[in-house]
Amino acid sequence: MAKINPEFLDELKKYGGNDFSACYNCGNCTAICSLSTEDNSFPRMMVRASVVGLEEKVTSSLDPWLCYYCGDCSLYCPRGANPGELMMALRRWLTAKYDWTGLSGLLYKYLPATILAFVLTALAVIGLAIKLNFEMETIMHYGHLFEMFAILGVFMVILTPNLIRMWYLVIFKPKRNIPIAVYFKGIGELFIHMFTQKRTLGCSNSQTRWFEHLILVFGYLTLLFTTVVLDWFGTENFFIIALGYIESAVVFIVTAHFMYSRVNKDKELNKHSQPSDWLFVIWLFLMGFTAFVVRLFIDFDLLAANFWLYLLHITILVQWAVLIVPFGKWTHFLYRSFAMYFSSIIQLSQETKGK
Amino acid sequence: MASNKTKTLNLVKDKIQVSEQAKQRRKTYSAMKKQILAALEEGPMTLPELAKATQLPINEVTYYLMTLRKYGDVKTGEIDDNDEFFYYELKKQQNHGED
Amino acid sequence: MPETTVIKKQYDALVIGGGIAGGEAALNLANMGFSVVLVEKDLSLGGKMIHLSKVFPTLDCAACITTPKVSETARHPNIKIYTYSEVKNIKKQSDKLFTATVFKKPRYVNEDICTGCEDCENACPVIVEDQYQHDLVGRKAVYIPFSIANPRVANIDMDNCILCGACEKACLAEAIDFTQVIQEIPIEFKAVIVATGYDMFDPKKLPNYGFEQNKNVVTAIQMERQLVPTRPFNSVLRPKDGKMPNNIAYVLCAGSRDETVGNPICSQICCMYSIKQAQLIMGALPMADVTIYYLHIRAFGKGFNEFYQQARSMGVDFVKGKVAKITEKENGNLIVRFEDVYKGKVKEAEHDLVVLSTGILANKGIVELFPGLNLETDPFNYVKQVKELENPSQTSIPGVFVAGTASGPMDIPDSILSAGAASSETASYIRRLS
Amino acid sequence: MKKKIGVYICHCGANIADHIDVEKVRESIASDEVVFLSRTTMFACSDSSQKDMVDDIKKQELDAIVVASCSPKLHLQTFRNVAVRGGLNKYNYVQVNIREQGSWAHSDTPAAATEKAIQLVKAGIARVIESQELTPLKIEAHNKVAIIGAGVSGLRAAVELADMGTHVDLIEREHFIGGRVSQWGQLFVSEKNGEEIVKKLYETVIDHPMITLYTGTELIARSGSVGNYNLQLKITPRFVTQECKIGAFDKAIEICPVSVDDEFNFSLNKRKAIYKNYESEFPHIAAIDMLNCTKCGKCLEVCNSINLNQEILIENITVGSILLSTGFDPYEPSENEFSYKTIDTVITLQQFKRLVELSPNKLIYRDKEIKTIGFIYCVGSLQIKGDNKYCSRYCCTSAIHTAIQIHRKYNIKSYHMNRGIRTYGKQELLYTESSKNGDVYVEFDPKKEPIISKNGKQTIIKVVDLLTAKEELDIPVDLVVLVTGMVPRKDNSIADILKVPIGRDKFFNEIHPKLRPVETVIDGVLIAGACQSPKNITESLKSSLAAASKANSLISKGEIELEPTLAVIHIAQCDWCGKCADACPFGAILKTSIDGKEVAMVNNANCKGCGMCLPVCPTDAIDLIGYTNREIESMIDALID
Amino acid sequence: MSETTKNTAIKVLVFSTEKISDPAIDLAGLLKLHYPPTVYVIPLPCSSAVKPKWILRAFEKGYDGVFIAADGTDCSFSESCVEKTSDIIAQTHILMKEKGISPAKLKMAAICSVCAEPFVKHMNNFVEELTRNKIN
Repeated sequence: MAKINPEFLDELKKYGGNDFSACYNCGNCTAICSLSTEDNSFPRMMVRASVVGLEEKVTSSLDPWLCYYCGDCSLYCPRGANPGELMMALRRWLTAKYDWTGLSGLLYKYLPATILAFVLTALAVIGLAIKLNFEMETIMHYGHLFEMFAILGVFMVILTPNLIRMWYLVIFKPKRNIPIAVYFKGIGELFIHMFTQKRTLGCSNSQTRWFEHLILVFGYLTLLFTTVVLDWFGTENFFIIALGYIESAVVFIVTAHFMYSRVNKDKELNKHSQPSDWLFVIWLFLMGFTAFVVRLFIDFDLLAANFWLYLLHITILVQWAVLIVPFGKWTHFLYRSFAMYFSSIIQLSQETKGK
Repeated sequence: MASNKTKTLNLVKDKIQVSEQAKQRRKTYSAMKKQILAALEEGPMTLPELAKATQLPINEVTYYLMTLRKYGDVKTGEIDDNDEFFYYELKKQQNHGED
Repeated sequence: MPETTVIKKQYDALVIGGGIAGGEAALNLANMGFSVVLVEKDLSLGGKMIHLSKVFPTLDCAACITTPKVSETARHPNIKIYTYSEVKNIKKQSDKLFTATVFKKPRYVNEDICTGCEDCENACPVIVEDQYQHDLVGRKAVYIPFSIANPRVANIDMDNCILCGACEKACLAEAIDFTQVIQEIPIEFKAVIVATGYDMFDPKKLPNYGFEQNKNVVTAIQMERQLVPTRPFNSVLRPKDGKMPNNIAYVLCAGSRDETVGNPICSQICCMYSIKQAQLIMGALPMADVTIYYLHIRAFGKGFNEFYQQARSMGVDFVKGKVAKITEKENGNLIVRFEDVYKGKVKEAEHDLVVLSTGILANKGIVELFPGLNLETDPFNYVKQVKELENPSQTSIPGVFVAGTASGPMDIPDSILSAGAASSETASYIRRLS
Repeated sequence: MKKKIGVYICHCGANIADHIDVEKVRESIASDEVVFLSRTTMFACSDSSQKDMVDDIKKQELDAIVVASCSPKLHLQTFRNVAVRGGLNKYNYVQVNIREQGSWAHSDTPAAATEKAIQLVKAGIARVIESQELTPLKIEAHNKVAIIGAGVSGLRAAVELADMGTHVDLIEREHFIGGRVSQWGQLFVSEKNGEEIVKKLYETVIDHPMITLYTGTELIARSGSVGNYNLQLKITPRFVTQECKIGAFDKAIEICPVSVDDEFNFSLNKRKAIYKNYESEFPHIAAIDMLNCTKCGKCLEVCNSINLNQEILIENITVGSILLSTGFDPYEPSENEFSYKTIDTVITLQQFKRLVELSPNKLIYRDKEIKTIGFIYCVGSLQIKGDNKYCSRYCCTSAIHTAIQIHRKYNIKSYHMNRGIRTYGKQELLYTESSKNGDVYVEFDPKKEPIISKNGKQTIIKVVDLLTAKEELDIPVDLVVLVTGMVPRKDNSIADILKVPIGRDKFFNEIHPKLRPVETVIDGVLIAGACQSPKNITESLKSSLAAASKANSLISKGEIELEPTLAVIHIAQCDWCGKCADACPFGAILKTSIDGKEVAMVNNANCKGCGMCLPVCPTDAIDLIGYTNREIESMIDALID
Repeated sequence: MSETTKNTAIKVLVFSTEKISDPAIDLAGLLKLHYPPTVYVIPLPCSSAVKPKWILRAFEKGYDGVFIAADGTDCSFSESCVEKTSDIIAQTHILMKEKGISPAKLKMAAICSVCAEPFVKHMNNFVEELTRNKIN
């Protein structure tokens, strides 16, 4: 017996789910989806649960994460109900649901809150810079320190508890008893998906999309590693410097292409961008781009004269690290991977039970 | 009488252009007809057999065979043992006048 | 018919379209004593209905209902008929009178002399896809449209004629006349009934169904032809390889209730005609399984739901779910992919023949018949009924009425009623003029 | 005299030929010496076949023809016309039914079906030999139609007929006209509401010199037949002679002590014995419901137009044709059907629509403001257990249209428990609109109906949703609306009076849904609107207009041709005993004296050709034309030969 | 084969009525409801028009049974139809007895215009009954 939440439909609209109540349940979206299988049929059931108000069903579901938004479902939806975009909205909503701080939901739902948060972080950075009298060395030192602590902090304080919440909602609460051994058995999946996103290949549209995504992930992660661990901005090592250049270039070029697609709306998945989507690509682009230019300025000895540039870079970095990574679209990267992991261990445990 | 018979065509023959498409259709039909009827000389055949015998795409064989059937060159025989394909055979030219 | 043809320039009413609605409307008016000119663009009267097998829910044969009506219309002394003709330039001469021109296209056969003996057809060496069998089989370049056509006379398809003269030699009645040209006949009338019918949706607009590439995917109208006595094949067969199908799928809402093809409305007849065909197939091929993939069964008319239940009890399998993709296998069988909605699972099923229950669309180009007069249409190009709850046949032009599917999807009983209403409103309109 | 007879046997495509060896039938009768020619044909009814038959009759100088094909109900007239075009008398034609009573009935036994067909054709030949040339009877037709029921169908047909020059007696049982449509507010496909539609029609009717309106009037008896129906009307007075002065009427209502359920509002509220259903109702005069009036006389004190002594009148009218537009009743759920009448928050769609009409700003029912609504569809339609197997056609659209209205008017969210939405045609757009508004459509299995319960003040619908893979949902709502379908009128005594056939669904039955959808087997009695089957307003109007044109073409010429099927007396055998006169239901047989002998005589104008007089005659002195001893006996013989 | 059936099969003559029971018999065919093919139908305007002498003639000629598919209360001519048809049956029964014909060979039932199924049931039962009696 399922309780329904009559407000759920309106709630999802705030997360960018539009038109989905037009659904007349023909199942075309599920049948056209190249990732949908008999054991794992979506997205119609998610659309249905959203319309009816079966909040629990959505909360405990991994389906939204299993979708990589090729857009076929929306393109061929006979009622224009846009199931693909609803899946996107559900991912936002789930992100908010997993987030113990509640900030995610606030940022997704209210654009002014997002803007305010960005302005405040920027002011904090500038305030700190003023306090440090714009001393380049110190600020760069603090900047580097910040990077290290931010990563650790966000992981420990926000993301790990959120992942536990995710586990609680999709595995523990729905009483899916999974033996410990299975958790280990499936761990490989987690990393494979985290780094390769190989599931995208099953999507009907392009291989280029998967490739772009793949090199972006690699570019981003290695850039992170290069700046934080190898201290790209501080190093003299030619090899590391070159590596950083390549990585940052990959990040801003790929994101630039993403932005171009979104502006042109050339594909179904690019038709309905939300502010959170824009923020994610723009900031990623800016990060890569400013990092590239900062290092360039360092190499040409121009940074001291153009210190504002570093400040800009660090501001973007801070905003990225304290807003987008813990509360924004960045989390998709993590939740998707864990969703694949959870999904595979659920399946594994069912298989063992079956035997 | 006989001289009158082609009269109207002669009046317009120079004015109307015969389309390439029409010429092609005529050619294809007579070629198909020839091949299908020749193959059926060997005895009744099902459509897959006929396609194999004539080395023609099966959907085209079906279309032309059914047309030949409509115009009385071919008639339907028994169905095969699997109840899947009918045999088609040549219709013996009989004297006209029968309904 | 020579016994009735009195060429008269002025009529009480013009009926555009000689299908079942136009015919009924013309007959009603003629029976009330009005003179009617009926213009049909096709070679025969009878519209779409004359080509159907049996009609739901009574399962009586369409020809048995249509042909008597058609011959009654054709013979009526108050009705002048132009087939294979188009009416254009309908204009208002005054508040009380319309003028127009009928363009009578040449058949290149003298209608009055032709006996419909088919000698010319047998002599012709050119084969063209038979449009009356929906391209399943060929016809000649000179041909009798179909066996129960009215008038049952030959016609030369000049686009495909090679001018060999064989037909003219074969015709003992000397009815072939290559010198025919388009005839323009000016007419005057007081009122118009638009009964131009509908168009079938073109399934090529649904790329995922692969109509044309997948030869064993047919439209329902092609299946309909396979079920009539004058069918294209010797039995119900697959068009690709002539195999007798034993597992047939119907895909409903192909081109209806679908915003992606710009036709969000329900076509109103496809559910019922598919259910009817399923029953007929089970009669014709007792071993065959029939599956109907549907969204909602629209069995709303008198006796319709009972008919639907009858199909269920006969063993027709009804599966709720829209077929999203059809792919052909090597052996010509087809894989349909759909979600079994009641189970919530994606499935694939193999069928050896798939029938697309295509929807219906408005017949375009009606508006252009009335230059300078604003004939309003609804967003789907159907003629707009401007006072639907008062005068259901009234259009935006005074004196112009609409009957049958020209105003929206409709089944046969509704078309007949609509034609009855149109003739009634037309009659009182004409009487009010004088 | 030997007749030259032509026999045609129809394949009817495959309908006959699949089960009957048509050629064998032809061969077995071809040798009969009276059979001059025999042919088979693919479609006897096709124009070319008809043409061939006409040619045959003319060239071969045939005296009579037999066509063995489908039921004479379909094509008797068609082939009679063929006979006439060939120059024969149309009664020198016999149709043999080898389809409905041959190939189709015996498709399981083709050999025997062929045998039967041979016998039937032989009997047909035997009969046609005995057939006589007859001339149809012409009877005078009154160019006047009685329309029973002044709902929109009746009103619209009346206007149309009057415009076409036919007189109309428009007869309404209630004191007010407009029928069901006047009860509905905003209508689908129109900016106008029900009241406005009715108002416009009423004004046209009342001003039209060709229309006489009777309210409070019932048809109680009928005699005569097509062209000349005599109807007896019972006119119940309204006891109010003209409209009371404005204040006076309100006062009369105030002081009237009688309070009864207001049926116009489906018992949502009460009304007095003196009443009007709504302010601007037509006719504009109030009426007193004498069934409930106590004749206390209080109203007389405030309004001097009231006369409680008015009496019931009986009036006779003569018309040429009768058009029935008696409409429908909404299905009344039985007690406890979906908790109807046992849970107070359960009402019917019709009640709900009235409630919406009566609630301008907020929707309040039983002192509670309504925020969410659950609609339950197919109540009384598509029944599994009950008798109503049919779909009521209008209810899906009506409920969805109402849901859109209440969303717009009061921002109410609705849940629709349905069995597959049937918004056919352009009505689909309403379904889309409602879905987009956020209304939720839940599909249930008819074998697992939703259960309504009450938890404190909260009404809960428990339903298993097929679209969510059978998830059981608990839906909290403020009001449950049962989407009740259409059923035939409860009081359908009119069918008995007019002998109109009733179909499987208990609605009036047409002759043929496609060929003759507004005619009944009773000549001159037509049906229009929802009394024939469930219909929406547009569909009702179309059928009423179609019926109007049929009625007009039937009677407007002043005379009608009738079958010359009449009883004839063989004077020589008749010894007047009077038994035939007693048996005749139409009083068509009289005593007369011919050459001093007392014999019976048939009044042709009254004889309807039923033949009831035949078996009672002790001397077998009566024959029925077309069914004479010779004809029937020759058939009896031929069938077993 | 047909020759043998012809001689042994039970033959039934049905008097139907054009507006009421005949449509039902047609409907039976339309619905492909089967009844014995040796049932022959002669339609009349009304079931109260059947002359007893026709029935007797039928028995004389060798029919095994006669069935009157009566209008019943649906009769469009007169309400007295039921009564009148019953009278005809009663009267004929007497005449049959005189001639030594079993009264079980003449039956009637009201068949409404949509009573296709009841008609078929009546025919099957009647023929079965007549067969039993004939064998015995």
